[in-house]
Amino acid sequence: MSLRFQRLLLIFLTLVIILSAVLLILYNTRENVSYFYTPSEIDKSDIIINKIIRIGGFVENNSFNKISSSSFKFKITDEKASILVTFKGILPDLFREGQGAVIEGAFVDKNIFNATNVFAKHDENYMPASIKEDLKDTGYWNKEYK
Amino acid sequence: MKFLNKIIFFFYREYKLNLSGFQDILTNIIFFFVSILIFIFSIGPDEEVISLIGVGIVWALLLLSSTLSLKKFYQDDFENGNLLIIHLNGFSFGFIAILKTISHFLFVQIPFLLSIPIACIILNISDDKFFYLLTSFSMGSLTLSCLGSISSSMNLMNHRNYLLGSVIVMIFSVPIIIFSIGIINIEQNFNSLINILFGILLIVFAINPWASGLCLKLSLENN
Amino acid sequence: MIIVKDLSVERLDKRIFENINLSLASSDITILKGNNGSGKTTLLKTILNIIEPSVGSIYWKGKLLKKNLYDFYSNVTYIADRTSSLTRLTVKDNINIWKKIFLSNINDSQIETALKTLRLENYLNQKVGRLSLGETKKLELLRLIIENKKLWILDEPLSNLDEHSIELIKQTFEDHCSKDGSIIFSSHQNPGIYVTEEINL
Amino acid sequence: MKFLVNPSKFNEIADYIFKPVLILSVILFALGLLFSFYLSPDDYQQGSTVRIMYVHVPSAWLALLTYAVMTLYSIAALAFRIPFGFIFNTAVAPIGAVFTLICIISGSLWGKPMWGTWWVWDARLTSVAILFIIYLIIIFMNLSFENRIVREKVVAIFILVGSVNLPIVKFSVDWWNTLHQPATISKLSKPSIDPSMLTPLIIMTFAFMMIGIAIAILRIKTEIISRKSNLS
Repeated sequence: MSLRFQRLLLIFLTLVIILSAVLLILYNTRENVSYFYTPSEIDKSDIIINKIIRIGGFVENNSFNKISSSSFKFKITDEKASILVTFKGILPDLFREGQGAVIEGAFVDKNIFNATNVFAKHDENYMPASIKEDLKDTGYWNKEYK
Repeated sequence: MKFLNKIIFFFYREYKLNLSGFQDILTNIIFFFVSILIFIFSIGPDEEVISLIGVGIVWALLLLSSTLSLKKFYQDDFENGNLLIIHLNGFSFGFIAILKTISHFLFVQIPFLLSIPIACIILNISDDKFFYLLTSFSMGSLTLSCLGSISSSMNLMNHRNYLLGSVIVMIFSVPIIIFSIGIINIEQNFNSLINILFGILLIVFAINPWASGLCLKLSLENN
Repeated sequence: MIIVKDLSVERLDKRIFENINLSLASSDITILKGNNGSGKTTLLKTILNIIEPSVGSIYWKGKLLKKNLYDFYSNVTYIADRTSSLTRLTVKDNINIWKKIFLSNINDSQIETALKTLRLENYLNQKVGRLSLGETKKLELLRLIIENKKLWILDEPLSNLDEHSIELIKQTFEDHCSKDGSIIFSSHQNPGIYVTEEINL
Repeated sequence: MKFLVNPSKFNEIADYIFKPVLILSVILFALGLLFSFYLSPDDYQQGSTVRIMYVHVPSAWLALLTYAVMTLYSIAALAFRIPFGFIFNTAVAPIGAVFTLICIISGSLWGKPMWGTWWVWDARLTSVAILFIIYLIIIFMNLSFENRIVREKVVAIFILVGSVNLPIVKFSVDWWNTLHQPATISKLSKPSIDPSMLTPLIIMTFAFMMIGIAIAILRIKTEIISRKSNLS
C-alpha cells in the first residue's frame, strides 16, 4: 500500500464517518427532541403529578378569564387536545388568545395544569399594525390569522 | 503482526507510566468525591433536592475531573522527547492521538465509570436513572477524552495560559451534557437521544486524529 | 544511504543554515560542528523529516525521503540531548519498556554486559530521577544498543560524559561502523573521533 | 480578486477604499436609524418593541458571517498555504466577538417584553452563547502563544474545529421547535416580513457591514505592519 493511497483511504474513511454521524444526528433531531410537549402528546393516562414539564400550543379562543389581578385561567390547545391551565404572575404583553405560548409547570391533578411561568411564542410574521386594521375593515381578517 | 505488537507495547508503556504514578488516578477520583461532598454540604442534606439535581452534579463533576488530567496527555512526552521517539518508531501523529485518547479513556475515564455507583448511592439517585447515567457517561467519556486530546495538543506550546485547554474542553462538551442529561431525565423513548450522543462521539472521534495530529506535528516542528 | 542536496531552512524569515550538502555511505561518520544555537538540532530534525526545509531535498537509499519514510524510520535511532527515559520509573523498567517498544531481539546477557561496561549495573532498581546527569546520558546511549538500527542520529552524545565514557563511545562508534552502520552526530567540542565528513554550521 | 489573498495588494486597495467605506457607513447608519425609528410602522403584535430587531438581526447575521469568512480563510491558510489567512484571523476575531455581544444583548433586551424573560436556555440562545465564547477563546489564543507560526496555525485549527458550531446556530431553530422563532428571511421562501419593515433591516445590515469592513481594514493593516516590523 503506497503512502499516498493510505492517506487518501484515511481521508475517505474520516469523511464517511462524519457524514454518517451527521445523518444520524439529523434523523434523530427530526424525531421528537422537543423542547416542549404539545397537548395531544400528553395523553391523560401517563400524567405524572407535579413533575415539571413544558407544554406548548395556542391559547384557545374565549377560554381566557381573569380570576384576580394576577391569577388567570386559560386553555392551551393544538386543535387536537386542550389542557386547562391556571397561572399566577405577570403575563408577557404578547400573550393573547390565538397566540402561540409555551408554559412551564406541573400537573396539579388529572386535568388542571398549574403553570409557574408562561412564555409567549412569537411566530415569524412581521406585519405593520396599520395593515391589520385595513384587513379587518375589508373583512379579510379572521380570528385564526396568526 | 509487528505493528500489532508495537501497539500492545505502547499501551504497556502507558500502563507503566500511569500505574506507577498511581496517585494520579486516585487524586482524580478523590477530587470527584470531595467535590460531591462539597455540593451536598452547600445544598443541604434533604434528600428531595439532592436526588433531583444529583444527576446534574455527577455529570458536571465528571466533566471537571476529566479536564484535570489534560497535562498528562502529551505535555510530559513532548517535553522529554518521547513523542518524537514514538513517532520515529513508526506511528503517524494521528495514530498517536488515537492511541493516547484510548489510553486516557482507559486510565482516567474507566475509574470514573467505576466510581459512579458510589456517587449515586451518596446522592441517592434512583436505580433506573443510575442505569441511564452509566450508559450516557460511557459514551460521553470517550467524547471527553477526544476533546481533551484535541485541546491538550493545541496547548502544547502555550506556556502562559494553560487553563485555556480546560475551557476548550468544557465549551465543546455543552452539547454532550445537554443530551446526556436529556437521556437521564426523559423516561420514554430516549434511544433517539442515545443516537445523537453516538453521532457526536463519531464526529469528535473522526476529527480528533486530524486536529491533534496536525497540532503535534506543528509543536514538534517549532519546539 | 543518505544524500542531502543544498538544504536550507528558514525560520520566521531568518535563515538558519543554507545549502548544506552531505552524502553518507554505510560505515561513514559525519560530525556537525558549530557553537550553540547554530542550527545543529534543526538540521538533525530536518533530516528526520520533522522540519520542512524551505530549499533542497533529502534522499534515502536513492529515493526521496518523503516517499519511503516508513523504511527510513525503521532503520534510524535518534537520541536527543534531553533525557527521554521516564524519570519516575526505575532503570530496569525503562530498559524493559524500550526493549518491548522497539521489539528489539536483544537478550538479557547482552544488556548485562552493556550495563557493566557503562558501570550502571548496580543502579538497576534505582529511580532514573535520582541518577546523575552523566549516568542518565549513559542510560540514553544504552538505547543505541537495544534498538541496534543501521543509522544512528545523535544530538550532543558526548555532553557531560567523563573520560572513561567518551572512550567507550568511541569504541561503540567504531564497532557500529565496522558492522557497516553509519552515524551522524553533533558536538560543540572536537572529540577526536575518526570522522569521514565534517559540516561546520 | 488578488487583494483578498496578497497583503501588499490588500494595502493598496485598502488605502483606496477606506475613506468611502467609512463615509458610506456613517450615511447608512444615519439612514438606518431614521428609517427604523420614524419611517417604519409598529408591528401588529409587538408594537414598537419590534424596533430592537433592526439591531439584533443584523448583528446576528454579521456575527455568523464573520465566523464563516474566518473559517474560509483558515482553510485557505492551512490547505493552500496563504499567509494572509492568518493575518485576517487575528485581525477580525474581536470584530466578530463584538457583533455576537451586540446580538446577545439586544436579543435579551427584546426577549424580556416579548417572551417574558431575559434569558432562557433555548437551543438558539445557547449556541450563540457558545459562539461568543469561541470568539473569546480565539482572542485569548492569539495572546497566549509566544511562537508566531504555532500561534497562527493552532488558531486556524481551532477555528475549523469551532466551525462545527456554526450550522448548529443556523439550524437550531428548525431542528428543535424552540422558543426562538424560525428564520424570518430565508432566501428560498418569500420572506414573511412586510416590505416597509424589510428596508430598514437591509439598510442597517449594510451599515453594520460597512462599519465592520472599515474596522477590519484598519486592524488588518496594523497586523501587516506589526508582522513586518518585529517578526515576533
